[in-house]
Amino acid sequence: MNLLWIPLLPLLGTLVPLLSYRFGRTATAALTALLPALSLILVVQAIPAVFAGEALTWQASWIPQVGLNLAFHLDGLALLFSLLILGIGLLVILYARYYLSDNDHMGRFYSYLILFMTAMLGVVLSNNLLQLWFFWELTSISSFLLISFWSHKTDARKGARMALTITGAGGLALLGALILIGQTVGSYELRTVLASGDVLRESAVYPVIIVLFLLGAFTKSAQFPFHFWLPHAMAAPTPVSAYLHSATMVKAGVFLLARFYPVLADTDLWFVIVSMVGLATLLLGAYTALFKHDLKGLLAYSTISHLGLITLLFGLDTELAAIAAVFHIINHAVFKASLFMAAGIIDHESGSRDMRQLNGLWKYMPYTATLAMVAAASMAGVPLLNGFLSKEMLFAETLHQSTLGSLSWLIPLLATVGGALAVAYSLRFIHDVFFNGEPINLPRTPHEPPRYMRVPVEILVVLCLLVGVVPNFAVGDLLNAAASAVLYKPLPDFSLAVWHGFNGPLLMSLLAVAGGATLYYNRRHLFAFQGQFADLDAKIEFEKGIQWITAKAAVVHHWLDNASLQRYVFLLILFSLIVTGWPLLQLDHAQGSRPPLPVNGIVLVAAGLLIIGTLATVVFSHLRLLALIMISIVGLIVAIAFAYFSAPDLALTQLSVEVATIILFLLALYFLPQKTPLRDSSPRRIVRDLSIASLVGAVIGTLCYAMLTRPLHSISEFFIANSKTGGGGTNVVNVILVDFRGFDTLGEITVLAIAGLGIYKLLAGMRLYVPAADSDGRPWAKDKNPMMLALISQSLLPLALLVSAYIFLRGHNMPGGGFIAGLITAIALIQQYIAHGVAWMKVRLNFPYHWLIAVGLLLATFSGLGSWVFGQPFLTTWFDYFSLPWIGKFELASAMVFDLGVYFTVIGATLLILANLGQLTTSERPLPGGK
Amino acid sequence: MLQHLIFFPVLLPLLAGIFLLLPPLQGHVQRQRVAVFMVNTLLLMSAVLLFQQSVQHEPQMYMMGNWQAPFGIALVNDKLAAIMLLLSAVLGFAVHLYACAGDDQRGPFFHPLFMFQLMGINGAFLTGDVFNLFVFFEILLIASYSLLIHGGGKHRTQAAVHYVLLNLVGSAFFLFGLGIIYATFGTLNLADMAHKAAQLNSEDIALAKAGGMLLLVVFGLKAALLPLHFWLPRTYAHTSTPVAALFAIMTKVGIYSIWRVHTAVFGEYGGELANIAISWLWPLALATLVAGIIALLASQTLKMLAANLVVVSAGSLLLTIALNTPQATAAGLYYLIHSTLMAAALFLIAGLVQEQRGQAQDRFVRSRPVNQPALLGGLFFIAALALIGMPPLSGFVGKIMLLQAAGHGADAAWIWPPLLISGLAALIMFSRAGTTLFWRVQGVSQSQTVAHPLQITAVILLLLTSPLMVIWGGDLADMTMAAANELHRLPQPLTPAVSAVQEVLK
Amino acid sequence: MKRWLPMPLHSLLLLLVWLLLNGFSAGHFVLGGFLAWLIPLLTAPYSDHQSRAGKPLVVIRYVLRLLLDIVLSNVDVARRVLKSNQSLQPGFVAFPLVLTGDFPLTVLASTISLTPGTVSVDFSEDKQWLYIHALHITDEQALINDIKQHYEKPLQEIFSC
Amino acid sequence: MESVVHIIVAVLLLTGGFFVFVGSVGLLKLPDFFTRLHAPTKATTMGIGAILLASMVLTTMRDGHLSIHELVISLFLFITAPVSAHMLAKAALHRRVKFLDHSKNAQLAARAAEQKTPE
Amino acid sequence: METIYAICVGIMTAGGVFLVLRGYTFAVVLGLTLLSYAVNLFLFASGRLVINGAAILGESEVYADPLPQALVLTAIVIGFAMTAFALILALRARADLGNDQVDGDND
Amino acid sequence: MLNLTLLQTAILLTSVLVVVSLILNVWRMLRGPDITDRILALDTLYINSIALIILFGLYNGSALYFEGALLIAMLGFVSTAALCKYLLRGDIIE
Ligand code: NA
Ligand code: NA
Repeated sequence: MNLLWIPLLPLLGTLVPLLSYRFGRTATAALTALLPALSLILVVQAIPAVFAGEALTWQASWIPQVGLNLAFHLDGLALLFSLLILGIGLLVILYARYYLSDNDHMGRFYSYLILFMTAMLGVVLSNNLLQLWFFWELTSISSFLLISFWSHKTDARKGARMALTITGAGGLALLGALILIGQTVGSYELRTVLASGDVLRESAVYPVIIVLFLLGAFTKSAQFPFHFWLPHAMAAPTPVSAYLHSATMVKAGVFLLARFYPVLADTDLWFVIVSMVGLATLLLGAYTALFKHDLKGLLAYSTISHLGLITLLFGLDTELAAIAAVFHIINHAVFKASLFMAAGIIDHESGSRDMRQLNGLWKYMPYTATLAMVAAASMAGVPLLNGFLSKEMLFAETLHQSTLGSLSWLIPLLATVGGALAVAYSLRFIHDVFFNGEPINLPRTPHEPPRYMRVPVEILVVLCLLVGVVPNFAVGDLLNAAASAVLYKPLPDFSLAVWHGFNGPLLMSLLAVAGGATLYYNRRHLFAFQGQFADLDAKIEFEKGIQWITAKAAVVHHWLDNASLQRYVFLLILFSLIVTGWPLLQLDHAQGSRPPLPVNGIVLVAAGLLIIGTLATVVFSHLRLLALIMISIVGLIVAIAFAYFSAPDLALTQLSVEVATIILFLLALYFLPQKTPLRDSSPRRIVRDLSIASLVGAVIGTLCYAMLTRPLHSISEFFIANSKTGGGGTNVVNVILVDFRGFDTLGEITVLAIAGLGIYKLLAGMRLYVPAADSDGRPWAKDKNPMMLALISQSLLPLALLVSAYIFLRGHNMPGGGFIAGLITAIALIQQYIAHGVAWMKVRLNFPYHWLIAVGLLLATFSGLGSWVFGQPFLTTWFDYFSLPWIGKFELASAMVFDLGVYFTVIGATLLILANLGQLTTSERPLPGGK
Repeated sequence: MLQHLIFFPVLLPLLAGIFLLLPPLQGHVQRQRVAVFMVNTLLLMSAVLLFQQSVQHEPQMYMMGNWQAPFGIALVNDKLAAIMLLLSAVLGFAVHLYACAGDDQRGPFFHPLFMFQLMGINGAFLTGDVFNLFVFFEILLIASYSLLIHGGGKHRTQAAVHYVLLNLVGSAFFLFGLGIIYATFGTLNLADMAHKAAQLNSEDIALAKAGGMLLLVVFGLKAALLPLHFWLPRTYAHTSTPVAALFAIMTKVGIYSIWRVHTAVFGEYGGELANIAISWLWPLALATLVAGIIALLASQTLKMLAANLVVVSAGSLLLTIALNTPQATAAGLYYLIHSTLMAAALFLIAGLVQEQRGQAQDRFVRSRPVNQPALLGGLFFIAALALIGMPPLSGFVGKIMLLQAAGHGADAAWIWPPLLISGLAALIMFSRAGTTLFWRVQGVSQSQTVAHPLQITAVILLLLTSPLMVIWGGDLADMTMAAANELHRLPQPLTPAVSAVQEVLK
Repeated sequence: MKRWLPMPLHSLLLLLVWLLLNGFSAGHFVLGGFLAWLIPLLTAPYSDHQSRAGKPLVVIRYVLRLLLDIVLSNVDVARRVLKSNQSLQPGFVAFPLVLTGDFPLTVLASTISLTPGTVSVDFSEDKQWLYIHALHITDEQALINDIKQHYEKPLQEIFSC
Repeated sequence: MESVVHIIVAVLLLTGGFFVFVGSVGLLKLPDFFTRLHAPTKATTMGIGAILLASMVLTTMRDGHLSIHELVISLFLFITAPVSAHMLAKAALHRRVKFLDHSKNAQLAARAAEQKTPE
Repeated sequence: METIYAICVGIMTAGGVFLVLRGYTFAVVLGLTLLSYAVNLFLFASGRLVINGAAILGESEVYADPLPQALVLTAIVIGFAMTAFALILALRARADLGNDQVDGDND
Repeated sequence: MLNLTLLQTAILLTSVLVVVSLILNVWRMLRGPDITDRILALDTLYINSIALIILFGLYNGSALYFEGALLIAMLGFVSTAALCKYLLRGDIIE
């Protein structure tokens, strides 16, 4: 048999209800039950083998790199849990058929339920740590869906969220623990891990593992102090409570304790933590249960208490305690599921779960009452019922342990107190609901439920009796198999007899019963005592906690991030300063070995003017036009510097870009305030900025100096050597631009093109205030297009075009090229715009500029693609020299087509940017006289 | 034709962008949509082919202009690049589908800009030249500036002002850095740099370090490294939905560049320049993660939540870089793919929620229900699971890989808590977001808006990648490990590359 | 003719400039010729102020005269600049125009700006007056007459208006 | 021959430099905007012209063939300088820039600024 | 010479950085322009300084490194595109946000 | 030899004159007082820098500086015109 089918069938089963819910409730339930039932049959089939001590396994590779494989194994423990999950699951399916109303989406409900079932099966069957975690988290997710099933109810939403948050957090801790285990052991295979207990216990990370691991287990099984989510998960429909919060999900936590008992237990750390937490949970749960008026609330706290009990058993340092724990897992699942279902029936048939309203139901539903009373008696630990047996074992083990050293006597004492409390709340459950006078203001007259709604309860109660009377026959083998899987070694002797004679445990039981009865009899005082304390609603507290966290996070976040660009830029600059300044501190001497060039007066003066221009720009930055004029000096001198330092192409480019930039700034300045308010920044801010600016300047200056004074060995010799022969041009810079690194240039003009498009986008639909006067309040001059300017501009246009043709054509061999030529043409055209206005130009230059951009880009790209025809990579150039009579020798090169593309793109983009901005301003200008 | 395959991820969107500006495509919505759809399909196909090539061969080069490296610009298709290209193709494909439901009509030039954006991203992934990387950065930046403002609006403009100005300063630093790099290395080719790093003149070492660190600043700015990440959440949250989803890959370009430059060039074999960024990255990545978690917890809208998750994932990724082992890089790569696609999906879902929730948009407040609660709720749920890192979706594999990559020494002690807490914070926020947005409702939906089939398709397409990444997690893990190994070893010396060119051209 | 060679004078000028830029060679004559033909063709729409110039001899005389005046003007301005500025008597002059047409007026205004001690400031709206700023005015009327005699008259002759 | 050319060139250069200098001195020294406007528009144009002429002579001699492309620069300057001056003067009039109190016909400035005919 | 060059670059950088830190878009864009001049000079300097050695074959004996020049050229063009975009974005911000402060109205 | 020195001296002397002119121009730019004065100074600065570039060319015996000078001559005018138009109309392209 393939073990994979056991979880796989229910997984496929999640689809069944979604597909079948239209066929009616009974059909849906029946069809839904089908695949889990098959799965159960498979499990049952495997029983003989497991009882014989075999562990069935199945494995497939999944993500072995992280240690995650699809691996299942079925040993005694897994068998026990599989039976519980599938058995009780099927009963819950049947029960829910009657519980859910017509308003509830049955398909969805069953689907979630089966998904949960799959997840649980996955957890218990996993033979891989990471796969175990995988299913573990799936239980959290599917239980979230189930708890929040009535999502319109606030309680359901909040309860589900809380459960998910707590169990999710635990899941993360568990993941950490499992990875640590896997890394320590060197394998994520559970079998291997189980055999490596010593390695783990001796590892330095063992305490970390324990803490993380227990966080996972305790949150899931609602152990103190993480218990508070469980009662609020009762907002779920009762079948969910019966399933998740009695038999399965909360048991996943104790399953984990059982599963890893062989490797993680057996240290003081484990025993102390686990037993103390278990004991605290046991007492707190039992005590609180007593005061709950809500039937499900009582059961919820009782569940917490019993989970504490099981945990306590795993925390006692005797082997029999672990066996008792396994036994109680079974017993608790059986009686608690039946109690939840009974509570659901009561709720369903009477319309209330409040024990202050519910009284004397015995008269109305004697049969259900009987069932509930038997189950409750089991919960209280009454002899001849299953609950009694495991509780008796607990009492026995508390007497044999020495977990807390000299304080170990506390444990039996407190366990007895817990037993008394259990008796008390069980009594309350029975007396308060079924007797204690007449019902008060019930929404409906209670009556017995439909026949088949009772069946699951009947079955479970029969099981309680069966186990209670003939334990060995009922669960002996199962318990043996499960317990040996937990201990991972031969079992010590133990007996499941009903009667062990008069002994300590029995005395404790009697004490518990007597104490419980007394407690219940005196409940009025107790309730009055408890009434003094304000009720803490965990849900509200939890929400408050979350809100506190988010609020604090918001405070810290706003402190960190004040949404100010000034701070962002400051941080960017400061950060750059630090990370660049740091290595610079290791620079022994800034000056390198390259001989410096001599200085001359002209250069000194130019540098002085450059510095003056820079400072003036900064000083006058609040007088914007003035700053613009000042920065022009800087641009001009930079251009001259390029020319001086043997970069004529750069000088030309810088000059033309400079003018285009000035025009751009002027266009923009029309709409911006002419001046920045003087109180722009506080003096402190100015000082801070000045300091950091100077530091950055110093660092960059030093870097620049260090760079300049060091010798350079670069790849450039290749370009100089191959420019003429390989690229067909003597202007190496241009050949680099259109050939060696033409790809950069293609990218560069693409940037220009995109900028044009983006600016067009920015301008679309822009509404701006248009000043009717300049900043001094002077109305604008009336002469729109001064005649001389217009006339001279248009006369210069042909000349400018000729010059740009000149610059373009010689670019390959002399300074120049497509980019500069394009800018000259564009500026000459912009000059026409300035001189004549948009309307005049519109008649003459009427096509969308982005076409020009596209054509330019297309030319450049296609000139590059041309080389494909010759089987060469993109942008491989071709050139040759020709000779014509009369005209002489001349060169043709494919790079010129590329450069032509550059030329057109530059014109298109520049016009798109500048002319469109100009156009905008015109269309937005108010009509004379105002409108 | 196939010998030029490496160039396709750049060429196709470039050509498409150009033709979209010209008749007969220009001005025709449907034609533009179909055209871009076809180009995206082609991009996907070429990415798949390149991916196959990268698996089967050593890294392949495409030499622009047929100039041999390091003199010409090389496009390099290695496993890392191929994975990133595939990622961008999938993302682009899905996001474009979503945009075609109507977002593309909220301003001019959406389609060409979209293409140019992809061109920039793909170029950055492919280029083997550090200055060319700058150029492609600028292409993707200018396209992102333009896309960011798509649709207009006050918040978008404000976000754009911050994003653009900050990145312009960043670009300036990029150039400072490149200047130093060239001044010391004398070359621009990344592989060549990697070889020269160890042989650098001793008097140039400090300089080269400064240059390398400047590049880290620039890449960190893109990758959302604290303290340079503050711009990100608002920018992403305020831009239009498809653009935000596309931007999910932008931080990854930063991460990728750090890999290319600081893991490969200034990496193990860098002599005195080895691992210059690592000691800085350690605390900063951690701090990024923590700041991301705090911001995550402070999120007030779904888009903001998604944006802050981007920061969290950036922090996690930067941590993998700080770990500086092939295993960590492989983990990071897996996590990168997952987080990109899922964050994008979440942005798209947030957009759908915004559209259907009226005034309340995607704010976490009680409001009228969305028009299609089951559909949107379901999609949200899946995305949330993936992003929290819960099974059965890809996030959990990523999380396991990250945790394992940290080893279990002191590194893990630093990395594990924030990593685990980030998952918890996401869990808290998603459960809060989901229950509020879909369940905490009053009245009936007033919105008649129904999610367009294309929008749904896009979201499902993205979400579908997550289970696939789990099902074929083994193969993917192999692939990321191989890519990481390729990245961490010293690249082939450039001389044999000449023959590689000829091989490509055969 | 007009359609295919819209501005022959411009073309000639462009060819000349091309040859100045590139040197006088057969190849450049062809290339320059092509450009000198193409560019006016493209830019013809941008030239709407067409004025026909005639009398080449007068033009040459005018240009030579202008060149000489420019030199003189510079010497004059240099002297005034370097001398003490106390003695300066700057001022505005309104010059009554006889000349008409945008191009001739522009030439006149430019000429005035390039020559001794005067700068054209602006035209009146009706283009009947040209306002001039002079660096040093001794005799206003003499200045006006001088301009009329030396520049406006020849321009009238050249543009026949 | 060569020395003669050099002497010519030197004279041209120094003349040009002188005028450039004078123009700038005027720009600095003259008392109001309108007087300052005279200096650079003329002196500088002339100065550049002389320097360009020097360049033409020298390169022609050096290269052995006629090199007069500097003429194009002069051409540009001579065409544009008056327009620049005109635009500057217009702007100054418009802005009512102060001029010397004892300027003759000061009232004309206001008329000119409005492009009206003189009264 | 190198000292002077470096000082100029440093001062321009400082000026640019100072302006970039201001609160008004215009000042920031102005600062970016200034910064980009500094950047271009810096990038140019990576090829070292050579006088009268333009990389035009046959024009001189020692050539300046042509590669940084080509890079600077690309940088200038891209810088222009970016400045244009930033400036118009500043306008857009003025239109949409009603003021020209980088962080919107902080009052 | 003597003549060459003569030439160089002339070039240097002229350069000094031009450079001093540049200083004076910037001085005027800083002083204003009106914005028109500053624009005038900028225009002059542009034109004077033509002289400077031509002088570089002469000194180095290189023709590569010519285009720079040509461009300044063309573009200086554009920028002056645009600045003046701005003062006059605010909107330079209308
Ligand atoms: Na306008
Ligand atoms: Na005059």
